[in-house]
Amino acid sequence: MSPLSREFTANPYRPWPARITSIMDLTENEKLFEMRIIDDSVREAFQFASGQFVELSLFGVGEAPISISSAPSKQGFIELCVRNAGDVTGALHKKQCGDIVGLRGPFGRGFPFKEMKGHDMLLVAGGLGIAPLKSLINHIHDDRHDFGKVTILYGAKNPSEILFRYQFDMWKHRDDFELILTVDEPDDTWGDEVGRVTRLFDMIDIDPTNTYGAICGPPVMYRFVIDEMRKKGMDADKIYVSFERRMKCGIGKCGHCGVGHQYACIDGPVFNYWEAMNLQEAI
Amino acid sequence: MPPRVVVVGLASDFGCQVQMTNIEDQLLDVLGRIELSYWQLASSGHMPEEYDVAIVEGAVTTGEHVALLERIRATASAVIAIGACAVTGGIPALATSGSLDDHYACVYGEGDVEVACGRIAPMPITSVIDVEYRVPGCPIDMDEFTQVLSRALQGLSDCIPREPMCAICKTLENICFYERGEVCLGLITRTGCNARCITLGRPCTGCRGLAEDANLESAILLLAERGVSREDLMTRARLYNTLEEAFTR
Amino acid sequence: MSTLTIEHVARIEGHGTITVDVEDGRVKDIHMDIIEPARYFESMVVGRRFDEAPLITSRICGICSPNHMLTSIKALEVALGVEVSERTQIMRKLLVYGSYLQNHATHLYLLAAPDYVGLPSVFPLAETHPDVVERALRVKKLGNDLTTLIGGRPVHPITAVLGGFTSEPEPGRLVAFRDALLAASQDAAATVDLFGSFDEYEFETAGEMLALVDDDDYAIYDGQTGALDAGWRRPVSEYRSFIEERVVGHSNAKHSTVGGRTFMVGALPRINLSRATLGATAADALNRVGLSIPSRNPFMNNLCQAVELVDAAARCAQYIETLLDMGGSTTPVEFKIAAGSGSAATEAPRGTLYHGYSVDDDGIVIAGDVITPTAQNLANLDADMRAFAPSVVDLPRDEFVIAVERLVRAYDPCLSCSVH
Amino acid sequence: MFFRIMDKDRLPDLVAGLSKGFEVIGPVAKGERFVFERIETPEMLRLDYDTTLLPPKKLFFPPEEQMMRFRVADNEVVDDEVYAAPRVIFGLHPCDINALMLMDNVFLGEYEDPYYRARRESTMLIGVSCKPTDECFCNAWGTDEVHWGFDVFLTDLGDRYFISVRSVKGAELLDEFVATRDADESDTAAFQQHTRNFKNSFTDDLDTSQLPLLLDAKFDDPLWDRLGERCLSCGACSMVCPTCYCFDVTDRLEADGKTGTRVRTWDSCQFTQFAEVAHGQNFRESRASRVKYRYYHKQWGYLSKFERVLCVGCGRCARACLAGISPREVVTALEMGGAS
Ligand SMILES: Cc1cc2nc3c(=O)[nH]c(=O)nc-3n(C[C@H](O)[C@H](O)[C@H](O)COP(=O)(O)OP(=O)(O)OC[C@H]3O[C@@H](n4cnc5c(N)ncnc54)[C@H](O)[C@@H]3O)c2cc1C
Ligand code: SF4
Ligand code: SF4
Ligand code: SF4
Repeated sequence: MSPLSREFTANPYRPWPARITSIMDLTENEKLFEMRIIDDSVREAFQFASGQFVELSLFGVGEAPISISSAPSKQGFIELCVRNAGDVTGALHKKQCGDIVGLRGPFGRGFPFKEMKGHDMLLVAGGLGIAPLKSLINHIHDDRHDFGKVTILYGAKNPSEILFRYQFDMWKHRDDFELILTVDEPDDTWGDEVGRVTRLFDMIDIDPTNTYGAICGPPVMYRFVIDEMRKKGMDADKIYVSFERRMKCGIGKCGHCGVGHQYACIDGPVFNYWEAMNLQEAI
Repeated sequence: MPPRVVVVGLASDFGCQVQMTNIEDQLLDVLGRIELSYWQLASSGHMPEEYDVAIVEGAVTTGEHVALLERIRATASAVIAIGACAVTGGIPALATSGSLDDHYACVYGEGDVEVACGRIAPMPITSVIDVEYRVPGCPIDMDEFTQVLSRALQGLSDCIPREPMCAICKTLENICFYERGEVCLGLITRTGCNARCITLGRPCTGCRGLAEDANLESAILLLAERGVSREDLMTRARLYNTLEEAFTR
Repeated sequence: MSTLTIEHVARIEGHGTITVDVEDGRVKDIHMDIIEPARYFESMVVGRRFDEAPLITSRICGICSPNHMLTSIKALEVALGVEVSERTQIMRKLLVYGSYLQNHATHLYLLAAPDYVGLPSVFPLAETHPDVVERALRVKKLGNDLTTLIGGRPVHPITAVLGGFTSEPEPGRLVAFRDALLAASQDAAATVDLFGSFDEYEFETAGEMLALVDDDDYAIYDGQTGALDAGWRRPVSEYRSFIEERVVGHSNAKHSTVGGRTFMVGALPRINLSRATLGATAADALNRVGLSIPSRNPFMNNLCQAVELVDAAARCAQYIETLLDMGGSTTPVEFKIAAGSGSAATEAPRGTLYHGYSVDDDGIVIAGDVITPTAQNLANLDADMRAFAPSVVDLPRDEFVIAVERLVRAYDPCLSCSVH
Repeated sequence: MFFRIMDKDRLPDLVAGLSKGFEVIGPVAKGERFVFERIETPEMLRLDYDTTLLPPKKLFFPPEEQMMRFRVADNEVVDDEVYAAPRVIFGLHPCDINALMLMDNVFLGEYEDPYYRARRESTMLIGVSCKPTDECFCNAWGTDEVHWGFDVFLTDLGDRYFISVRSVKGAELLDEFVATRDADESDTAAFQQHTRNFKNSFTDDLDTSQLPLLLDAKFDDPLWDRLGERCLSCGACSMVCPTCYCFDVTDRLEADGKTGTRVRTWDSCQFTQFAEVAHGQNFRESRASRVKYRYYHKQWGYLSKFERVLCVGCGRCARACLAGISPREVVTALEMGGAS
């Protein structure tokens, strides 16, 4: 959990100004924003774990919770991969390099990186779910020697919705990552797999006793992916899932993000699957 | 370039346009953000060929209105329907209960009176064209209107509330009319007016229309328990909402 | 012969088109068509509960909604035999004056004034004469605030019901408003001076003039109908027998006559008939601008509205004073629902407004009737246009149009009201 | 804690005295009901009230509150100060004091809420004993008693008040504004008797054992569908509840579009939008799931964190609900075997 809110601001609702330092168009609807918190001491104190999120604030429009896409090892800048889904995200998409936005955070519980170290990893992303997972993937990449086998399964509806393709295309040729991409609706250029991510489980070989799983994607995807992981013999308490819920504060007060008896903002968004099994309406 | 705005009135009492002029404190500020290209009530001149936002008041009661709306829809990038007339049909739509000819005869007498201006059964503009924003109410609430206009200028989504009135009524610490043995339509009416009438001692008459979240079936049952028949409730609810299907069943 | 059409006359409430036929530089015909579609109000109240009728008929007009509401309530009170307290009556007068302040300020500054300075609307004035625009907005706001104070909101007041009011303002708010009214008297006086300084056309209407009259009060909420030329006074309950209404083919607004003559209602007829009951400040203002009463010049309706602003400010302050001192209650009185008929009139800002209803034993309305000020004025306005146009026909076209429109606007017509 | 005795006819002295240094808020009559409002004169204070329309939470966490003012151009906060006047709330019932302590867990726990905190810190609480009404069931949660969380508590012993003094400030105020004496043995005996009588005056005893477990076990019970059919989704229950704290946050621009305020308003889990996310997906689409969630969260979600249920049995929701849904009914139905 972040020490920021206490040390650096008496008001955890008050966003910090941050400057957009670069914008990259990923798809028609998604852009990758790199941002830098303007205040030096706040920026330095802004330490986060993969899977945590920030509240992005555009005054006059509102706030939206967004996962941090960059790895904690990247210092001084954070990256947000944002889909234009409504008011705040739409207004962010209209911003330009150099514009100032507001950020609060980091909030929530991320992936247990320390605990995962020394193990194999199976990361499964669907659609925009790659945003928080990318932070974890990059973090693993930066600490590659601490991990065993790393397998990444990533599915999207169609090729144009595959995010970070430039990076994955590079990685496909590396032998320290097993990366499989799939789409539901391929086009002529598509040379990878076709079908749901769950189909890819037949193609991979993992050591279930030594593998940690991480899943992030649209709500419908979880049950099926977890089933496959369980079929492979993975333990429920080694699987981590990240949930998206409506949020208005990010700090366990507004009540919107209730999942079962927990709050996605402070008890999650990353939950251990064994815990999540006991959360009503979670999966 | 500031957004070009036109204000158009169809069949109505102009009450919502008057209400728009009633934001004196803010009027000049708002005008600073827009280019007011046309407002028949306030200015000479003709409706321009091009504009960005159209604020439309009133119900549709003639073929000319339909044609005008279609033109507006083709031109404006955002249309704001203001007032019960435009959003639900409001009071003008009361004329849709019974035949239009009978209404006409009642007012203008039998015999072959020339029908001026042509006529069709009154309906809200939302039954003729799609609109981006709706500000319901008879008349519109000025605060809500300024917020919606502001959202339209910013290109944000419609923020029309979906819940019934009771929550805000509770926060205002009104004593519920049902505790006083009176019928209040707040429990099925779209919130957003700050429960204005109720707070001033008058039960809600439903001018903002049926709330999406409302549980009409339950309301009918529990009013029946209190001695208010389904038909009575429906008749009351139709005052501003004759065209609301849920109230005609 | 050439025909000139002035479509959608601007800066009036509602939609109207003026057609002028000119032959050899002479005006052959001129008339205004009300292109408001029919609205069926008198029919729509039929079948509704009596207490919904004021809600419905007040939607005839968004500017004088307090007047429609109160006239409707009064008519139903007559039908059901309801007597209201004196306190309620004073509150109601305040509500009427709220619409006077609001209407007159809007009409004078936003709608009429641009003509005198040659502008299309009031908005450019905000740059050249910010003080004038601010004054206009102040007076208008004062009216809105008064209607809101008493009625709960500026348009379609909430609190006025049969028998009384559902809620009353806190005394503290009344005191504050009285002070605001006193402060506003300067604005009102300045309005009179401004409109007194404008050059007006010399023109006289041939029509009769009607208004409510009362020996001891400037009659706006109560009184009898008085006729200026004919010199009679009649109870308003007889309005159907002295006002003849007829359907005219080209328009959904009916035309009215009294004793076979067209007639005018509004601020000018009111001051002509009730000059003696004007308050001291208003009488002073009238003298200051040297308007000789009675006046038959309809253009002077503007100036008379300005004088009424002065009167309203002073009178309302007095009413509030009375309310603060008098005690009594405005809680709606109890009454029995029984079959009956009743009618009533008040002076709306634009002239006398009549409502009449019949209800059955269950309190369901079985008939409704409304005559609005503009409906009464229309025939006279047509006649005035015919008489006035020839005198300005030699002007350049644009100026001719403005001159004719000025006459129309002087009547402060509400076309959507006239069709109801 | 120490105890004092004050004669009842001294009450106006105390109220008048407090008014010199504080804004005094207490229960006043509104029609047939009561509301917490500013006490202008001691007679306004109605310590014989049953319950208020809104709970005192409105004084710490108002229905609508400005969080900050902002400037759009550079996305900057212009002002986020909270001004909280020194206040005394006079006449809180034990349930409402308990409720505030439950709110404290949320607002003063991790990520302290500065707005709530400022008001809480500048407010003194004076409690007063009560009588059970038909709707209350505080005895079921043990919230009929309160031992801390107030500055001063007055127990009505007929002609006098038995005063429990909890804080130094409370003691100082008493000393400053009103004549009191030490409680003697007969006072203490009378106090004990009062407490026994009070406990005995509850006729209904709600069985709340196993509640969290039952909520999970009966998560799919038809009971919830039946309640869902009745629920009006009006949110009245959440508004009047002293322990419901959910809120919504919106930005409102000034007319000039240059500055604005970020505002928070009370929200309710009974509204459809509450759990809706992008692309129209809604985690609690049905009325039944929303009614259920309110109970699930109160009786289990909150408990899992703070070891208390998020209800003090004040009965306000039962009274406010036109459909007659009440915790008493829901809990009983769960204990008795759900819908069957
Ligand atoms: C922990 C977390 C991490 C997220 N990470 C990312 C990310 O990395 N990239 C990304 O693009 N999106 C992410 N989202 C989703 C993102 O927050 C929503 O798309 C965004 O809030 C929509 O806000 P808006 O103002 O643009 O849309 P709005 O105009 O507010 O709403 C559009 C729709 O979204 C719904 N909505 C409102 N608030 C939320 C909310 N908090 N969450 C979801 N839906 C909401 C509305 O009900 C409406 O249906 C994340 C959400 C959560 C909870
Ligand atoms: S008075 Fe009307 S709006 Fe208020 S709680 Fe009762 S039913 Fe709902
Ligand atoms: S309370 Fe009801 S009738 Fe009154 S303004 Fe609101 S929606 Fe309209
Ligand atoms: S849930 Fe109901 S009884 Fe419990 S504290 Fe809230 S309002 Fe009171």
